[in-house]
Amino acid sequence: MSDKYPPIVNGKSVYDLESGKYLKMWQGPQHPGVTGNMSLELIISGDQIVDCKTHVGYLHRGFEKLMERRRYINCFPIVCRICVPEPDTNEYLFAAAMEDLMGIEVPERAKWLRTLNMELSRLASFLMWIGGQSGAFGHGTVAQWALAHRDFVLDLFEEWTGARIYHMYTTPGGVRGGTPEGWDNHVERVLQGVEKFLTEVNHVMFNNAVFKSRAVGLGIIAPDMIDRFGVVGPVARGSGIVRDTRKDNPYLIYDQLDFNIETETAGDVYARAMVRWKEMHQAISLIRQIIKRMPRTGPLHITLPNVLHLKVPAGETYVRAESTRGEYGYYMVSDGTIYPRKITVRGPSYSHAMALLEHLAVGVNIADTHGLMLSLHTYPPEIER
Amino acid sequence: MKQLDTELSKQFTLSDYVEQRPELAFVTVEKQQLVPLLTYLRDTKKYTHLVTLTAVDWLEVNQFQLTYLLHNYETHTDIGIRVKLDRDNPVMETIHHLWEQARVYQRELHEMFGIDFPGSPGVEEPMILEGWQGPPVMRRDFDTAKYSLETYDHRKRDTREPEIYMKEKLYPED
Amino acid sequence: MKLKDILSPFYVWKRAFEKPYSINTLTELRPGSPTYRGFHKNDVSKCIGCGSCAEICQNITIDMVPVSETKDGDSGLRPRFDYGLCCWCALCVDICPTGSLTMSNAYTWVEEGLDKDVRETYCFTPGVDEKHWENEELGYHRPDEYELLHLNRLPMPHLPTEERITSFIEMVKGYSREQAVKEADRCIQCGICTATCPAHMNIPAYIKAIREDNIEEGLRIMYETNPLPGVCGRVCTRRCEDVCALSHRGEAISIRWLKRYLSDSVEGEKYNQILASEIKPQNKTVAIIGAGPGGLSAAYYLLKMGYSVEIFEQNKAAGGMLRYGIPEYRLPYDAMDKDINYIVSLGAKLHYNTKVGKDISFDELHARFDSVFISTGLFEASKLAIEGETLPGVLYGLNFLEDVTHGKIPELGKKVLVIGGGNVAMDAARTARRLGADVVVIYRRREIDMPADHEEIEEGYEENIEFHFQAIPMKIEQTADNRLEFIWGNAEMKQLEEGKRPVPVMIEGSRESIIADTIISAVGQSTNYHWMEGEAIANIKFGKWTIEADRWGKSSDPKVFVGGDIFNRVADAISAIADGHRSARAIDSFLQSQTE
Amino acid sequence: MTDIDKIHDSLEAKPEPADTETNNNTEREWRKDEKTLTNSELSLEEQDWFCDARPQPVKPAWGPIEKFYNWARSHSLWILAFGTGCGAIELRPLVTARYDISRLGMQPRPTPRQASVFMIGGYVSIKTLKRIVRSYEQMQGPKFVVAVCSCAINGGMYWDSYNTIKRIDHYIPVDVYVTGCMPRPEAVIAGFTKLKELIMAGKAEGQNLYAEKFDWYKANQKQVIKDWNMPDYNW
Repeated sequence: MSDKYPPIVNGKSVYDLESGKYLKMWQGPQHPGVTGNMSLELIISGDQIVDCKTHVGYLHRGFEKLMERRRYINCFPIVCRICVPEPDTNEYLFAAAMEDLMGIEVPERAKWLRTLNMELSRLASFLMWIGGQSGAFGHGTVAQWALAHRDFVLDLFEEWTGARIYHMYTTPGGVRGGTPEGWDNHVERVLQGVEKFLTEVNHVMFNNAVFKSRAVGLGIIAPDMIDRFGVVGPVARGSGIVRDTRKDNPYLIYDQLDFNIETETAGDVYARAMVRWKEMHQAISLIRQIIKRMPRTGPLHITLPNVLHLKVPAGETYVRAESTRGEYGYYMVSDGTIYPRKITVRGPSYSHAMALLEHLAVGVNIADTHGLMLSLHTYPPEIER
Repeated sequence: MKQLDTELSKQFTLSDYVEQRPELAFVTVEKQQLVPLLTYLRDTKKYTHLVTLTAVDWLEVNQFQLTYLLHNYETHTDIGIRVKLDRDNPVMETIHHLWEQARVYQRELHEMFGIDFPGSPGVEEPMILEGWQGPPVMRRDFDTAKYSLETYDHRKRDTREPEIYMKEKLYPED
Repeated sequence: MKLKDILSPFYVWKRAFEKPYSINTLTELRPGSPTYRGFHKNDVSKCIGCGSCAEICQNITIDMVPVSETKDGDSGLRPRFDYGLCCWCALCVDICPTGSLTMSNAYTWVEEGLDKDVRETYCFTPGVDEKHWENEELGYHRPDEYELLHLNRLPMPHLPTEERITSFIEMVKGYSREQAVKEADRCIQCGICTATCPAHMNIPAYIKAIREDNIEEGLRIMYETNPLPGVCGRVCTRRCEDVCALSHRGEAISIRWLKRYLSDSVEGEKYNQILASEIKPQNKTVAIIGAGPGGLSAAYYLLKMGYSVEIFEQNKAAGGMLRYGIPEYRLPYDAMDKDINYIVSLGAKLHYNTKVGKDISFDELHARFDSVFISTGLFEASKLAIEGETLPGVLYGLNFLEDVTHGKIPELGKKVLVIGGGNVAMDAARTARRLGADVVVIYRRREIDMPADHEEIEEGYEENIEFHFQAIPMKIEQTADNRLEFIWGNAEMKQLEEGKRPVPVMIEGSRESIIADTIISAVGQSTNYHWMEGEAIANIKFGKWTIEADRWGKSSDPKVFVGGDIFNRVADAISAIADGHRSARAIDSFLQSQTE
Repeated sequence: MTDIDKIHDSLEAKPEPADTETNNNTEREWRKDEKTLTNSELSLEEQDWFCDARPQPVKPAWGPIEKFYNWARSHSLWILAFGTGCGAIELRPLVTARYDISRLGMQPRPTPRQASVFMIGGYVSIKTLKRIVRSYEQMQGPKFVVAVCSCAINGGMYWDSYNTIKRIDHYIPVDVYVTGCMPRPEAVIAGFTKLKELIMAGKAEGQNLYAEKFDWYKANQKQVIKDWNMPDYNW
């Protein structure tokens, strides 16, 4: 066993491919198990991975560069494209960073709607994830259900915001409109469907001998690795770390909502999946709370100074929010002109997919790499932006 | 946060303290003192989480600003440490020994800004761009629109400014 | 491994008896939701081609292309969308100042791509190119609660009405710096106003200068096309505001007040320094007849071109109708003098109290100067042409205002009747009100037909001025107690000719009367050319009311140019200024051709 | 906006990319005939590993047979499961329960060897373009390309990005375009339906176009892919 792994010199594995003992294998970017576009350069010995290197950049569009030459209002349509399956966190954070620098307080009703938007989007993103996670372990049926339910959530978004994927709903200064009439009933119907689906997932996936035998004990993250690797969100909570931006640094109206931080202690793929499964229930509960309690009248939006030549006071700020993958943050620097000086997007996938995955993959069976990768819930477009 | 700044100022040369929000402050430190400061913050002050590491290009004063953003999970406060680098010779000490993910950030900064972090594993390897031959793209003197228009095939635009168009059409002689 | 874990997955079979998720037909499209951001629609009859959509679009999706059908206040351009660039963010819909741009809920557009460049195919002008979603009702419209533009102008502080009717202090207080910057910020910089302004002032540019708090630059921009900004900033008829893109859904930018703010923000002494430019002296002289806005404007630009200019004015001060026709509470003499003094300081030689034809002959001017610019203005009041017009106590608006300027305040009595609906009528009425009389305004047409400024009418109401509309004057009689009885007939509005404005027609047998102390008639002005005699006019062709001239003001005598109210028939200050500027350039090119 | 236009104006009409560069390698002189490729970017050793044949246009079979072929092709479109941009996010709903395009005889395939339809999902970065070219060339004929999203047509919202190409049809032939950002799954289905019609009519000849204008496509590809380290034709 011990001679299976190549020696490590200066933090790098040194292997001789000519020896015939190791094989280099690429997975992705064109690979059915890899979420989005990224690739893993695997060195395998037998069917075990001895070294892994993540390659990203297939989706690089240079958002941070593009935003430097766009007016603030024009950054608003572009930010949601940074993370395709969960765009609303980006929209909120961009708006929040701008509002923080300008010293603007958005109307109360807009805050509730923004929270609703974020939670609904979290739910959709989790459904997307469960589709991938189950598919990676061969449970295609669950993936079929999950994607269909996600589509029902997208229908809600379409009715509410006018688009399925890129909602462009949270604008700087507020939100872009109220909820349509009769929409609440549709939400409730979809939520009931998702709840039923989650029960089924529990039967079919979590209590499944195959899933258990593959996921339990796979990719264990010890609590001491959390800070060293900058692990956040459900991945950290799967290792028993009680942290959630929504509780720790409450934003919007999360301090008025009733929810607990969901954790598991095992730190493996199964535990992380369980955390997310619980968080889907949590999201459902939050959506119900918001719909029940949110104000139905009042302003939605405060008109900013003319957006065509809006200047944001010089300064820098960092705002964060909890996405499905964990802490998502925007670091915005303004130099007082109509263009942002620099906007840095701190996506949780960044540290998860690169440093952490490379570390965890070593020793894993090749067939389990996708399950492991999906349990970290990485979305490549937010890594490379 | 002010208290922390006062405390740190006893040991480190800090300047430009800005408290953006009660739980978020930014401060500039001398380049040589950065790693000791970060180590101190991480080990003594419980700023255990490296949120992000990024750079801002201040082309006008010929400086790069590196921002190390740290988070304290106990007090839930953030501190942003700014370091100014000379834009002509941007070299910075690596912090990959403090946080594992720092090497990825440093690799990205090396590629996007051309800032060097000697000793950081794999810092020289291209990360995002492939076969890029131009200058580091995130530098402000690289004009992406110009590059795009020159490199790729764009449909020729056919637009007019209302003001100029009306002048040409309605009162060309005035 | 537990047995449960092996059996549990078979739960999935339960689904076999449930309704499938799949949508029923794949070939029929589900419609997009009622607020779906689908393909664009444009109501071209509402669109004014302001280009705000193109301006806010980050993707250069929108090209402004010319169309054949245009209307007033319309640039003649329409947005053309390139669906190879669009991201359906709908910012263009949100910012559209007219609300003409919307989105349908259509979302399917498939093209085959092998044999053509689809980039051209995916370009279309909504509303012009016919598309199947043109009449789609549903789709994204800007929600009412959400607005990107500031539609309401900042209220301009006025003197309170009580104070106003007792004094001639300027009633408009003017914007402070904060207010002006805020008002300037509303501008979307489309530039439609520039084309509408007779002088084609670069309005967006000086509004931008205000926004950026660059007063000096703003002043320079204004002087490029208008040497009387302090005057125009107060009394301009501001047609620019009528076409302002923001006026379609809200209130126009206060362009006039912003201009006033700019000119008030700089002290008169600094003008020379700020507006300094290199002047190349020319060895030619120009005579200008009449120191009204037209003459002053021509003088300014000719002086800047290096010519020596002499102005002949029959009154004892410059300004023409600005001084003698507009009351002080609207245009204080200080503000006017600031503009005029700057022009004089450039070297204009003014001959006051000099009436051409009496004190100096036109022949002499024609012989002595290299060129002559005539801008005498409409100094004669039109007659009412009814019985009793010559009775004592019947005044003419123009003469009345002139007398007030000279300080000769006539005895008005308690009740004053003003006949007419133009700005002169309003000025006369409000001046009379300030002199303590009760004022009634009589006008032939309806209120909306009044040529006077809408604001002035409103302020007139505030000042308790009474209005009688659709009243056709019949005659004036002297009553037994030496007062005047004005008799009129009621009229109804009839559309006599298609496409023209309705005409008031007297209702048979109607007769109303009112008794007043003074009647001020302000039904129009005209001019005459009796002062022009001698050999010099041999080459000049006269029309019915005017001297015939081309659009540059050049008459049939190459040396003689005309401008101002006698030339353009619009008869407002800004048109006269524009004429002055235009003629100055024409004179320049004429004199240059003489030199060669 | 205006400064961009200035750049536009300053750029003269781009000349058509030149034909493939000729190989200066004298040792391999014998390779230089019309039917072979030079693979000049590869080392001599590697050149031996890869085939150097050019793609050849395929002639249609005898009338009714070809019609039958086309009918069969149009009813078994297998999509390459390669999400090249954000458009990929709508691929998943398409192939799962809600839209279930297996009812149209379509299904995702994990490898290019089994796929016949390549769905370009929006913007294409340079790094991905390299993989797209490779995957496309590896697909077995007859093969078709459907490009969805506005980014694939004219650059979309990344028109000024340094790292994305603006039009995909300069690099691989595209049979059907669907505009939208994102186009709804129904719109994508409409695109596939259109593709079916084209195949039935025998008009979806992108593969042959690629073979005919191979040098032009290759030159375009090499113009933007700066580190070309693969054979000229991967099959």
